[in-house]
Amino acid sequence: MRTGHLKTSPGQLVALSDSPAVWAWVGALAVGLILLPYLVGNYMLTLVVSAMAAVIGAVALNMLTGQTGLISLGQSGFLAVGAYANAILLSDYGLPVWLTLPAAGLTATGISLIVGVPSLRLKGLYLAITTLAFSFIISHIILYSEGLTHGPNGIFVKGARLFGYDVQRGWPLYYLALALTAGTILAALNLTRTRIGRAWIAIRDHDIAARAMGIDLVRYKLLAFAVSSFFVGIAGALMSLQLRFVNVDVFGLILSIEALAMIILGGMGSVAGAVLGAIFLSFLPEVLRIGFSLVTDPNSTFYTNYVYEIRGIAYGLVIVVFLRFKPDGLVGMWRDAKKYWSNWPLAY
Amino acid sequence: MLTLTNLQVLYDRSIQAVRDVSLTVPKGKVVALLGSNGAGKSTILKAISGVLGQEDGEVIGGDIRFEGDSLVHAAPRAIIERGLLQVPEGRALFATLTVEENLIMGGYTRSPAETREGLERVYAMFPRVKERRKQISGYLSGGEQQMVAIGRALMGRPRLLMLDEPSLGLAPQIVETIFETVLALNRDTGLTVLLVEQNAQVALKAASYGYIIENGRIVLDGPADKLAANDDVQEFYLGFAAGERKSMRDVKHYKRRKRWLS
Amino acid sequence: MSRILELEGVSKRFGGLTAVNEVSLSVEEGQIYSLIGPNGAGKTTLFNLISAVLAPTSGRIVFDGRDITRMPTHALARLGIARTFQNLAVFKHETVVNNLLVGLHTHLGADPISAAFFWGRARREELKARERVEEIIDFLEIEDLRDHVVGTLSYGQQKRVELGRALAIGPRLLLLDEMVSGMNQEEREDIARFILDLKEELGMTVFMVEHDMGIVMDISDHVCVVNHGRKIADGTPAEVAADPAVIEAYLGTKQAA
Amino acid sequence: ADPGVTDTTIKIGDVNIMTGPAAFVGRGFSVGSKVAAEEVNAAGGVNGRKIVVITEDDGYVPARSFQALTKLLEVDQIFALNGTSGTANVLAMMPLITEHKLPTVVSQAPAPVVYTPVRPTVFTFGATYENAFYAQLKYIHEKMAKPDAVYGLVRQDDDFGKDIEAGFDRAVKDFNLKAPVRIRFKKGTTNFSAEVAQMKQAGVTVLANGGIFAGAANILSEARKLDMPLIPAEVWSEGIPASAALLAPAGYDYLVGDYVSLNGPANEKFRELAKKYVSEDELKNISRYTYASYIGMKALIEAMRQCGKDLTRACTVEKLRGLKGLDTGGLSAPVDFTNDKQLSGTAVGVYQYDIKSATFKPLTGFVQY
Amino acid sequence: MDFLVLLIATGLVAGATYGLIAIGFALIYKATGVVNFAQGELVMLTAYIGYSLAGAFGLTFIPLLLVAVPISMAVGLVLERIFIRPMLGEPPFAIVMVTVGLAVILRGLIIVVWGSQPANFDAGIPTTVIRLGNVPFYPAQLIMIAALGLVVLAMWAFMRFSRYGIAMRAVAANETAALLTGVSVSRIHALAWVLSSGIAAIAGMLFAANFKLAPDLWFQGLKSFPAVILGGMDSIVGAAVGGIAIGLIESLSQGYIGEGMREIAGFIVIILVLMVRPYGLFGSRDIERV
Ligand SMILES: Nc1ncnc2c1ncn2[C@@H]1O[C@H](COP(=O)(O)OP(=O)(O)OP(=O)(O)O)[C@@H](O)[C@H]1O
Ligand SMILES: Nc1ncnc2c1ncn2[C@@H]1O[C@H](COP(=O)(O)OP(=O)(O)OP(=O)(O)O)[C@@H](O)[C@H]1O
Ligand SMILES: CC(C)C[C@H](N)C(=O)O
Ligand SMILES: [Mg+2]
Ligand SMILES: [Mg+2]
Repeated sequence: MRTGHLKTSPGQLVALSDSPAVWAWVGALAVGLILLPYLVGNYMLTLVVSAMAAVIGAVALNMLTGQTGLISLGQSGFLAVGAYANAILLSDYGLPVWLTLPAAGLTATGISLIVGVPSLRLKGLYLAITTLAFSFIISHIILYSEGLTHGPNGIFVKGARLFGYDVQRGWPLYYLALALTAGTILAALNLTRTRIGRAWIAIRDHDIAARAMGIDLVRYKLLAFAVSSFFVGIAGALMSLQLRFVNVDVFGLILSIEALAMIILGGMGSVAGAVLGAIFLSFLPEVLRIGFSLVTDPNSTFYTNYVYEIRGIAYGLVIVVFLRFKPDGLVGMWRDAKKYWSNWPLAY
Repeated sequence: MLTLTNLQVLYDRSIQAVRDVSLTVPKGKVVALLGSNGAGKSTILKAISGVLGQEDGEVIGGDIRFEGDSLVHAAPRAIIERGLLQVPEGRALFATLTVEENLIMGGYTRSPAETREGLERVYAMFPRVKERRKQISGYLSGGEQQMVAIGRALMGRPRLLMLDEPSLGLAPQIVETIFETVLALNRDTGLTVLLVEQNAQVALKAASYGYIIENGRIVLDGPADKLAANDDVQEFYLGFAAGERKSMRDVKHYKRRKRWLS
Repeated sequence: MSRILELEGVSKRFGGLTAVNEVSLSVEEGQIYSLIGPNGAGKTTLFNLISAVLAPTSGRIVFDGRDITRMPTHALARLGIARTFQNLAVFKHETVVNNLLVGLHTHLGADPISAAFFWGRARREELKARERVEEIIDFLEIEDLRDHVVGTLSYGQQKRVELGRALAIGPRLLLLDEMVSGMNQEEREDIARFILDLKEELGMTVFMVEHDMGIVMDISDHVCVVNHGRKIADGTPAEVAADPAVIEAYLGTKQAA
Repeated sequence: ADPGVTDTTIKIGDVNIMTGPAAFVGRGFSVGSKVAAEEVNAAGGVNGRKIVVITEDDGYVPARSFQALTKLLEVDQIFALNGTSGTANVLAMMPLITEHKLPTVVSQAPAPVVYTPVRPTVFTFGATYENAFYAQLKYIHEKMAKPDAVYGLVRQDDDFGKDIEAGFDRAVKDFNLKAPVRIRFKKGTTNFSAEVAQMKQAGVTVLANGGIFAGAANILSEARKLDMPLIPAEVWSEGIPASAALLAPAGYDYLVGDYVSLNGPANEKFRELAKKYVSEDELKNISRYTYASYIGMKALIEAMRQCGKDLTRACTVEKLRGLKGLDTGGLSAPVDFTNDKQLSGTAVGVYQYDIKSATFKPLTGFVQY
Repeated sequence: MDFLVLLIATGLVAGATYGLIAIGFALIYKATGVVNFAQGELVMLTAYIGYSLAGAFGLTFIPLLLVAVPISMAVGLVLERIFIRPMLGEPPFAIVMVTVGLAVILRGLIIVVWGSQPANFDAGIPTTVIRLGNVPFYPAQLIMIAALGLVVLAMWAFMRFSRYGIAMRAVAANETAALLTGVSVSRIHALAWVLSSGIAAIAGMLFAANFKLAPDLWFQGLKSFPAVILGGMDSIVGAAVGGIAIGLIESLSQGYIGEGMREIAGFIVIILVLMVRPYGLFGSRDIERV
């Protein structure tokens, strides 16, 4: 029975993966991603960039909700903060994008420290609803601070250039998104294997025991909020770069719920799960669209009257059916596969 | 009354916790099941009660028969209605309910009159529990919780009672009380008992037959007095070396585990 | 020998119930000190007060000459106080290794940014931590469980992990709340030997709550007995075992120690 | 040739609200594009090319509008766009429209933010909410209200509401009206009892009602409960039959201002035409939004026709820019984009809903305000 | 007539709506430990069912209730069977996500079946204005308030006097232990869904009678969240009190502050209240004991 790889040095103990096969696949994936703009059309690239923003957001939410156990329904609020910070600094103040991106993250971090305060007292749903409340309040403030945010008119985001390339469209945007996504995933994986990630998980699993281990709850919960919102802010900024327009309507409650759906479908608490979940949910509508266009006639009344709504229903159904068979998420599927192979040919 | 034949249990479709267990609990008898940590004792009890599904476990082989009927695919409720009750490991109280509500839940399958009567009995058995009956059970001390857990099972008027480490966390006096009560029930009402215990001394004294399980397999079984006389059992379960009890201070070397297998 | 832990008139009330009532005691450095008493006597509550999981209603707690009565829980780990829990308080969804690593929390100090990059200090100290954890794993004989998710382990296995996690803190004072419950005789002997080693080789102070009179009477240097939240006796194992009040309240007449 | 044009076809995109609670708006709109396309196709197409309309749903979510248009541009390779969903949604699509120099007619959300600044390829058909309300208030002030009438405004706290408030303010200023209350509410509000109580408190007798659909109806229903004698001026969304059915129980003969005709021979004619091309189910979706998109598509078709065989986006934009006096058969004032805002259809007709006959009666013709 | 009295009166009506919907949430939460994100959709669905029934048979309110409530309960049972029961024993957040999926499905389904146009639905209740003292009400508004009172009373009695009351809490507290006492966990879950759907039907039809029937009615579910949270997730009485409180707060803040405060005030208040009482006004706290 294969139980793992023989470890000969302590460095291997802390490595992200000890399997050469994993590294080979990661390498292949990296090459594929780098070549992607040469392989697919612009629409696909647009979808991929949206998916990447979703990946960043989901990985970030996973730190807060999946790892620290602080359920947040305030994702859309932090996305809005990041997007607006980026938009305002870029369009109204003309700052360069390499400054506005981190600034967007930091602005979200700053606000998260206020939003995070209730988390020191509240648990579970009570906290979730408080974060939801904050996201409503944030969008209310954005709508009413016309001087800063242009209120209901929204902001056109323009002038983001990096190394002379316009990073709001085409392959420059793609590579920027790729770099941000890869950076976020790496950071998340690294945090997970250090005392910070472990402290978060400890808080989630048993906060009293965590305290007894010397973990300062106030500090680590706020840190979870801060780090998570930093990346969510970046995701929001990325969205604003791609959309080139921000407005409160862009950041509806649905984004918060979708973000939660991503980490749950992916597998709570796992970075890989967040990534897979985000990809899954980002492409699901597209897959359904293509699927339905293959089996229905776009000129039929059925199509014009029902197909869109039925696509929505199918989206819901896929989620339900998926959870029914894989309640542990996509990552569970991956684990099962691994288990199967490591035990093969023995049954157990 | 209860017979397990070649039972095999798998968790998560990958971890085999019970590999091959056959045992019999004759009607009206007390049978003890001993074994070290992780041997699979609790798993067996969960399999009998039909609650393995809660932890992604399943019976993949063998059979569990109670009075001739197979329980492998029976619903927990059906099993309980037949009088097979369990005091689960780690108490598993309804933490948000009061002590009394926990006990009432124990009588869920019983009539209101029986429930009232049951309450009286449990309170008589554990005065401490009576004192605390209006308290939210989650705040009780560990031992108090254990008493409630046992009381709750008794509320269901078991015909076969499965106790998973009933002495866990109980003061010596209370352990005595519990065993006395159980034995009295056994004597007076013919209650059959399957006892999982770490406290082998007490267990083998109470039981008439014993099984020792290691790594998911029964490695030794026999009448309780015979088992108690077995050298290995004496050394590893009873703490006697060469027939007399030695002080723990004198245990010099702690890496000296004996395994019957592996 | 110096006093490492001192309680002065410590009380804890829950609503109408006084779970700990004016308890004073002192533990000497390097001692194995046992606390016994009937169920619900207030032993765990006392542990909770010492480890600051609960705040005392009144009284003073001094550790190594320092008043820790109002200190936050997490600060105590740094001072060298570690504990295990009566009802298992493991990090259920994590592996054994990660559980133990959490125990090392206070020994690590990488900031979020270097942690995110896993460079320099973060990497170095993680390496060291992993080696330390391997030592503890060896010690507890749980090599084969190393990568198991703790929630799927049996009760007794989880208790071991908890002990390992407390040891990882590298404590001067180790609080063990019913460590051997749920273990068989062989395993109890292991733990007993183990506690003795901690004392003899590392000079650690062990403060334990137990219902297993075997282990208490065999290895304790000092035994304290509580009932209804009050201390009723205090002394060497032999003294306590002979104390009629203790026999009445706790041991029972049949108990042959 | 430019994308979307082949020897036999021209692809026109339509991004619309096809799902969710506002879907009936998008569905109504889509029928208009379809009828116009089928009409010209039946007559041989645009210089021999048949029009193909491709509709994408955005569920009224701006980020999805952006994605839908990207798809239409990149995958379907549309030539032009008629059908742009709500205001925030057009704005989200605007950078793409500009970048692709996509000939676009906006007829569904003709807000000032759409045509200021002017985007070279974007043509807006329709009056602003500002004008629509100004027109109604002017009419009420001049023909209906008592001299001591008190005016009140309830409006949404977004760009749409702002626009209405602009019309209200202009009327207040121009006619020196007594207007003590202006109230903002959040999108999605259904319960307006506190707002209406405020109106009552202020003695309002003419209400500029910025609620839409059920919201508008709930406001009037509260007013009825409080026994308020009101002349309500409504958003044109209240000019569709479904809305009228909602508002009717309150018993007010309310007004709407609209840039398309709500009732008349033109509407009858359109219905006859539509019957030929769309199903029974789709006929039920016909509303004022249908007329707007029909007109938008007509304008696009006319411009493309003028380009002849050699159809390009640049030419279409050029021709749209020169489009003048395009007759809409009475569905609206003639289309005329020859102004620097590339804006037409700003003339507003005021209608009053007559509960007894369940019809909209025109009070004025299409007038420029 | 007094402005304040009017605001209070309308606040009560709004609050009763929130309260009724919130009770539906609380019931399911109490028994399953899961928030049902499809609660608003359940309210909407049952309202539409009532609409069709009333249209088909021309029923007045009481007969309509007698028909629509049982049918809605049956629908609730079916939904529980199809969507929730297969998830028994799975992690709670997976189940919560299933309710999110269910919500999406119901939202679409309703539009497919009934279309997206808003409609009038008086639920067979007359619309003549009634005056209590000086304050005008629509009958449907008064019925709403009365319905809240009756439902709370009925639920309270049910929880108090039937063994299902304790069983529901027991199931939520520890599923495995509940199984071991012979409780059929799936039956308890089904019961919660059935009751919740029945209440949803009452809430939905009355809401529609007051505020029209439209496929955005589900949003009221979300709007009732503050009420449940304020009251305490697992408390029926709390849900009702929370609902009334939120209704009043909204009405008063809109009346005296304005500026879209109605939609925000409730949320601000719950943040403040939770900082003082982390489990709402009547909610039971988590047991934390080591
Ligand atoms: N839910 C679970 N998922 C996966 N593995 C499990 C699960 N529960 C138990 N196991 C594994 O099954 C084996 C037997 O566990 P079980 O709880 O039956 O032991 P036990 O004999 O009761 O031990 P103890 O005396 O410590 O209670 C252990 O190795 C454990 O790791
Ligand atoms: N948080 C709390 N709220 C209310 N009562 C409590 C709380 N914690 C403990 N108690 C009560 O205080 C008393 C002492 O409990 P404690 O857990 O300290 O007992 P113990 O001595 O550890 O008992 P055991 O040997 O059974 O573990 C018990 O009666 C318990 O019910
Ligand atoms: C489709 C309509 C509801 C458009 C709305 N007036 C808006 O500006 O968004
Ligand atoms: Mg066990
Ligand atoms: Mg204790």
